[in-house]
Amino acid sequence: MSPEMLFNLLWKSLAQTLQMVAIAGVIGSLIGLPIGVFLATSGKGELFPAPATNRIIGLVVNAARSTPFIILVVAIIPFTRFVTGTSIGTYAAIVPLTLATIPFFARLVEASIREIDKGLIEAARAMGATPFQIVWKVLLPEARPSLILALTMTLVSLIGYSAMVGAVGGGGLGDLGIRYGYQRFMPEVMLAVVVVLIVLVQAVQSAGDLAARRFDRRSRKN
Amino acid sequence: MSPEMLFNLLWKSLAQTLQMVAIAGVIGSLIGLPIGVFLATSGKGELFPAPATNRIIGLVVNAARSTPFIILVVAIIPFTRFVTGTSIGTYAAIVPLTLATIPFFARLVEASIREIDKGLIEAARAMGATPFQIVWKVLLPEARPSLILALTMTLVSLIGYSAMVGAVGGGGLGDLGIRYGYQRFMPEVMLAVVVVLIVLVQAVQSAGDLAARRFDRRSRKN
Amino acid sequence: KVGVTPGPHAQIMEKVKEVAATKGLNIDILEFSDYVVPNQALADGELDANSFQHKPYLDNQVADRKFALVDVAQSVNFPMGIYSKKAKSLAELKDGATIAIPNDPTNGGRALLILADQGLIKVNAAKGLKIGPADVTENPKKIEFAELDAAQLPRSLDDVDAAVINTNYAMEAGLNPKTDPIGKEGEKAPYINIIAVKAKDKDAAWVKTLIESYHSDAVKSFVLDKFKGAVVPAW
Amino acid sequence: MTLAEAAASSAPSLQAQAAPMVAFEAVTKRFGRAADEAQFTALDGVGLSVSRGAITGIIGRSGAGKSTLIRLVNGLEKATSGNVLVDGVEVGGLSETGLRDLRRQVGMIFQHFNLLSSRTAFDNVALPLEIAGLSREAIRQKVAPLLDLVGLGDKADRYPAELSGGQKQRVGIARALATSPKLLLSDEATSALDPETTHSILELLKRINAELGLTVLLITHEMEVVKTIATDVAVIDRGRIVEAGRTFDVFTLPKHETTRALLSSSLGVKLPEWVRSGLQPQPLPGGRVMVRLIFFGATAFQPLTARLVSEIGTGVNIMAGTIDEIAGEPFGSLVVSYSSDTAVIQRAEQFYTETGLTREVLGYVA
Amino acid sequence: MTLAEAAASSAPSLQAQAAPMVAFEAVTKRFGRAADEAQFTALDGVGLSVSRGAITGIIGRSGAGKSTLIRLVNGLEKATSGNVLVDGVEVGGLSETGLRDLRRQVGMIFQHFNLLSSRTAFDNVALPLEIAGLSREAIRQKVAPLLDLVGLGDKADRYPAELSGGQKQRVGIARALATSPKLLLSDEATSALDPETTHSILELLKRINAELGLTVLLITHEMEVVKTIATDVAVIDRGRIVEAGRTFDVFTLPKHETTRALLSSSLGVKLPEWVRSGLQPQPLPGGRVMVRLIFFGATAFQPLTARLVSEIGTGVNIMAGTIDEIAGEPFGSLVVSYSSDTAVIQRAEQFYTETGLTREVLGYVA
Ligand SMILES: Nc1ncnc2c1ncn2[C@@H]1O[C@H](COP(=O)(O)OP(=O)(O)OP(=O)(O)O)[C@@H](O)[C@H]1O
Ligand SMILES: Nc1ncnc2c1ncn2[C@@H]1O[C@H](COP(=O)(O)OP(=O)(O)OP(=O)(O)O)[C@@H](O)[C@H]1O
Ligand SMILES: [Mg+2]
Ligand SMILES: [Mg+2]
Repeated sequence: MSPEMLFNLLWKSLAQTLQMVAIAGVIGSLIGLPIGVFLATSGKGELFPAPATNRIIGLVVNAARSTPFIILVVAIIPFTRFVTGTSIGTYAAIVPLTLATIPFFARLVEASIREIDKGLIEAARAMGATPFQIVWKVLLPEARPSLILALTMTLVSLIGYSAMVGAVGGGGLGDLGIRYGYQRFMPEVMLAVVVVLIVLVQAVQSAGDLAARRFDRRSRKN
Repeated sequence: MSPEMLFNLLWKSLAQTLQMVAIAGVIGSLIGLPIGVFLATSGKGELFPAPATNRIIGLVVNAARSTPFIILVVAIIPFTRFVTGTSIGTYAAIVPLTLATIPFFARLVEASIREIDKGLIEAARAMGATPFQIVWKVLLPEARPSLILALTMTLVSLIGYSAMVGAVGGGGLGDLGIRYGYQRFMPEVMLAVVVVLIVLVQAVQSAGDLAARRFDRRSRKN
Repeated sequence: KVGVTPGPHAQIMEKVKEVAATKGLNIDILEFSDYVVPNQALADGELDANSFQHKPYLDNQVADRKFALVDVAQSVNFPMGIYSKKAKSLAELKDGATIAIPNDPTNGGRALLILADQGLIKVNAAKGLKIGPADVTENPKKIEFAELDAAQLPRSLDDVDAAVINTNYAMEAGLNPKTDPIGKEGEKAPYINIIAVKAKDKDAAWVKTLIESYHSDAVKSFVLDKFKGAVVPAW
Repeated sequence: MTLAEAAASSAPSLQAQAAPMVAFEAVTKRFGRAADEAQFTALDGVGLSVSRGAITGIIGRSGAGKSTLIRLVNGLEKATSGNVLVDGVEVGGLSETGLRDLRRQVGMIFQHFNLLSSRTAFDNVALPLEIAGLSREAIRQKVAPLLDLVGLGDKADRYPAELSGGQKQRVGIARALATSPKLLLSDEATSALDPETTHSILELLKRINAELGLTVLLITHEMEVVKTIATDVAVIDRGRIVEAGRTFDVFTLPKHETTRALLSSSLGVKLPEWVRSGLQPQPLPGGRVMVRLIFFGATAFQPLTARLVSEIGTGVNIMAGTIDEIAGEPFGSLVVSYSSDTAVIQRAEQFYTETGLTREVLGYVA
Repeated sequence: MTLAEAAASSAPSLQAQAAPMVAFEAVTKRFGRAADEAQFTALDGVGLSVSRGAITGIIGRSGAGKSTLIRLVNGLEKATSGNVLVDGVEVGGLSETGLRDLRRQVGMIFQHFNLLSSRTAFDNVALPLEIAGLSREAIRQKVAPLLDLVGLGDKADRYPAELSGGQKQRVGIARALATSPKLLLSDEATSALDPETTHSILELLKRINAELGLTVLLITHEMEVVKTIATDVAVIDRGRIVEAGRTFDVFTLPKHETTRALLSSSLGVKLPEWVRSGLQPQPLPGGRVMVRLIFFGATAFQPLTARLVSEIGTGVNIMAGTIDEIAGEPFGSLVVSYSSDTAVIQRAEQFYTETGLTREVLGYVA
């Protein structure tokens, strides 16, 4: 393959990956966030107890996480078509990616929220804060560094997942690497793809680390 | 397919999944744990600063996380054969699964450790604790609930990953679902597989939640 | 130890196993949901034979990766067909139509060759069988290609104008490979699957038994009965 | 009497009289599961009533149940049995919404501050106002002067991690006062503050109490603080209220062992260790008795001394004396020693009876 | 003098004399990045020397830099400039290993306890011993009595979340003492404790100090604590040491404004607010002067009073008087008022000079 062609392919695939990861990442985490918060706060004896709903949502989340990605892709084809008008291509791939992101991020959010000092929640309750206010003004800001790390984790995993959407013609870097580099045995493509992926993941991770650190006000002391 | 055959297949695949997840989970987290701890504690101005090594390990972890799983599987075939004597089958599948688990768990561990109150680390340092003692006696015990959740997260993700080891004939539930349900168009197998997977994931999650709660001594107050 | 891919190859080999058992040959079937690993494993000596690929693919792999593998017998053929839910014939396909083809290199190339056969496109003949959408030289109808997983193709018929589908997937998805296709693969197509072994095992006794078992009547009737034309015995 | 030990069983009668701001009725609080062996009774049949507009100090040994007690008031802890009434409303029976309304009128200063690490000092103080739904502008106009009042005007933009212990505590104080609550629960609000800053914070509380009628329930280990600010005081010991009443009464004449123990180092007159340790419980032949006299009102103790000397004779030795002030009321105390001779003691006792002086025998020395 | 203000520049000379346990030499500590506008100078050229075996109190307003100061001693904070010497070794120059060795000999009680939430009270106290590598058995033999000493024998198996504030603090104290350190850094170790528990903790420290020669550096806001236990005291104000010396000297005759402000409420004799507020800085015609007299030694003030009256005349009014004890040394103080007539004042002054009495004019009243 000519370097120029390779470059074009890489470029196009990178664009597809970015598109998929960005859209699935944003939508997935926007939906995953409240679910995660709910999971963390609605247990028995927690902030706004609703143990039954909590159990059910937990089950749904687990169900979504248990289903192998390719099966998930197939299972939701009607839904995908409903949303994007088609079941193939990059846009269609975003739907199952988003659906896979939601429970993943939700669980990470849940773990982050659980780490927050109970005393702070108590302080907010003592001020007469509504559960919504507690979430908005205490839990989310206090968990911010840890949520940013969770988002980073999710985006990186999403980049990994996006390699699997070749099945529905989603394209992207991972698919390029598998189809050209691996199946058609073009090591130079594989290498190029892996290098671009590493750079991409590294960029996401560094940005996440930096942001998390910037928002961390708990540094020292006494 | 006869119910009996289906049952046998499910049973065998479940055994394979359990085997893969258990071994890859245990080894992967045993290796991922120190890496995660190192990542969390060796940054600039941290517990035992080694920013250069930190950067390098971070890069390796990211590289491992960026590589699409199937490419990883093939790339490490020589290594896999060295370890297990073969590059195909359930045992062989455990090697790439472990390798995928390590960076995943390491990042989660890193995030957990970062959440620990800096005052506690300071207290241990004031006692003249060695970095190793701080890790062993402060960081790990204090992060225990959060580490257990991270392990849960990892095991569930691992169950998901294990669906991809069909490439090297690893078998397991996910692969069964894909082979029969997806490629042979047998929805009943797909359904059965998904149900078993949900039960499995639910069990792992519940056990993890319970353990995390049991070890959480931070409940109330003042 | 025989490596196969999930689906018909696996199902047929299970039957072969039964037959071979009566001839004193024990077959251990390993399923791979991948096209590269079974050859790699065979070349590495972890498998004794595999049955999942056609001759052009093997040749390709041997050329690319220097595997010391040879084909010892033909097995079955999976004819491909062009299916559509929107067009009754190829001629009805509009300009700019989307056609889905498999995204694995051999089946993808094969699908393109079928389309070329039908006169829809022209492809770079110099590249032989190993072609992709990039090798299409003439595309008067400005057809768009969607490369999908082979098993995904029947599921995508609602979203594309046509799809080139392996008959086994088409059939299992409820399509009728006799009546539904708007275009079929020519009989002369070289894509007959083969059984491959290591070059040094070429003349081994067990290979003969394996081939005998495969080419037995029991297997033939099983294939005909089970796949109703979607898989055609090549012996 | 503004504060009463509402007997565990006969509490209701009290309510009718005065409508106290806070009333505990036979409140018991146990920690741990009911079936559990390791269950711990932190509060045991507590009855207590806090008047509107009063500043009530709660004192007791470490672990006595003070924090638990005030946490019951705004429902952060639920009583195992008994009722906690705030403004006549049973806290335990409130819905989440009702509890929320109540809490918005109750400020709380936590023993461990509980500041949000993600918010600056300013924003921490602003939090309850945001919760109450005030506008940005209104918040700024409330927070800035409050921070100035607690001496943190220049630290408004600092995060808690950049503040000293006492600065954090003052942020907590400002936060609790931000919404102009009608009831303030304060858990050792000045323990991390130096005497001077403590003084200014107490002045602030006093002023708000006087001007806006704020009721304060105040836990402290500093008797000085109680003396300065509390109109009433309750003493809690191992989960029980052992003494309660007007601060002046309790401090001048503590009845319970625990109260005495807590006050011992801060009573109006302190005897140095070397004197105290020499005290004997029984008269020694030819020895002396040491007596503490208490007299009320804003007079110097000069005339009293003179009269005492003239009554008992020159054998009177004045050990110490001071004029003190408890909850704004002055009182004097004088420690004297004289012969433990029966005749002398009789003369003295007669003098006390005549003048209405309160005396406490501290002990006997050789 | 056991504690000296080591002048910022001329410190080295002191070292030779006594080999202090801790010496600060022109120590400055700034927070925030060097280039930053918002940089804050927490310590500014601090010089201070702490003798071996001394108990040194550090007092100062909230935010003065006390915590920062003691955190420099075990290297939790690094000085921006200047040297901190512990046992003659420059802390800033130590390697990680060297620092570790040092820290194992230094106990620290944190203002915010810093207990491990995952360990019981027992295990928290055991932590430094585990770190020092003691055997399980040896640990048990050390921890159990320590917990008893701080009154938590029955809470050994409780987790910090199940302990009250003061109980947590006592766990922190036991933990700091567990390794029998040679130097104890205590940051408001008794602020969450009631007077009685405080007293017993101070007795414990005193005993260890006497028996094992433990050097203690003790931050506190309770002047009572300093008076009871500290042999020396240093006063820090906005990052500078403004006064330092023997506790008795500093407390009886505080020189700096800040010291006076901090001590005002806890000096030997307290004047009630209504008296203090009436004090004027200038004599009023026909008015009176109010004077505080200090006399040393374990005598009652009776004879003094008598002599004073006979010298100055009956116009002397004794406002208050007490015998107090600072760092074990008794001293008396007496507040008197008499005519601000020049003649009377002269007589009085002459009397003071003759008898060597220290007097401080508090103010003038009508
Ligand atoms: N990380 C930091 N960034 C900026 N300023 C800081 C930081 N840490 C402390 N300070 C400031 O340094 C000063 C001294 O703090 P320090 O904790 O030593 O006070 P302190 O004397 O212990 O007060 P307190 O009695 O209230 O505990 C305070 O004004 C504080 O705001
Ligand atoms: N969650 C809990 N589980 C078991 N015991 C508890 C729990 N919380 C508190 N206690 C116990 O209840 C008692 C009262 O605690 P509380 O915090 O009310 O004491 P306090 O009077 O505020 O003490 P301090 O002055 O030390 O803060 C203590 O002995 C404590 O150990
Ligand atoms: Mg308390
Ligand atoms: Mg401090």
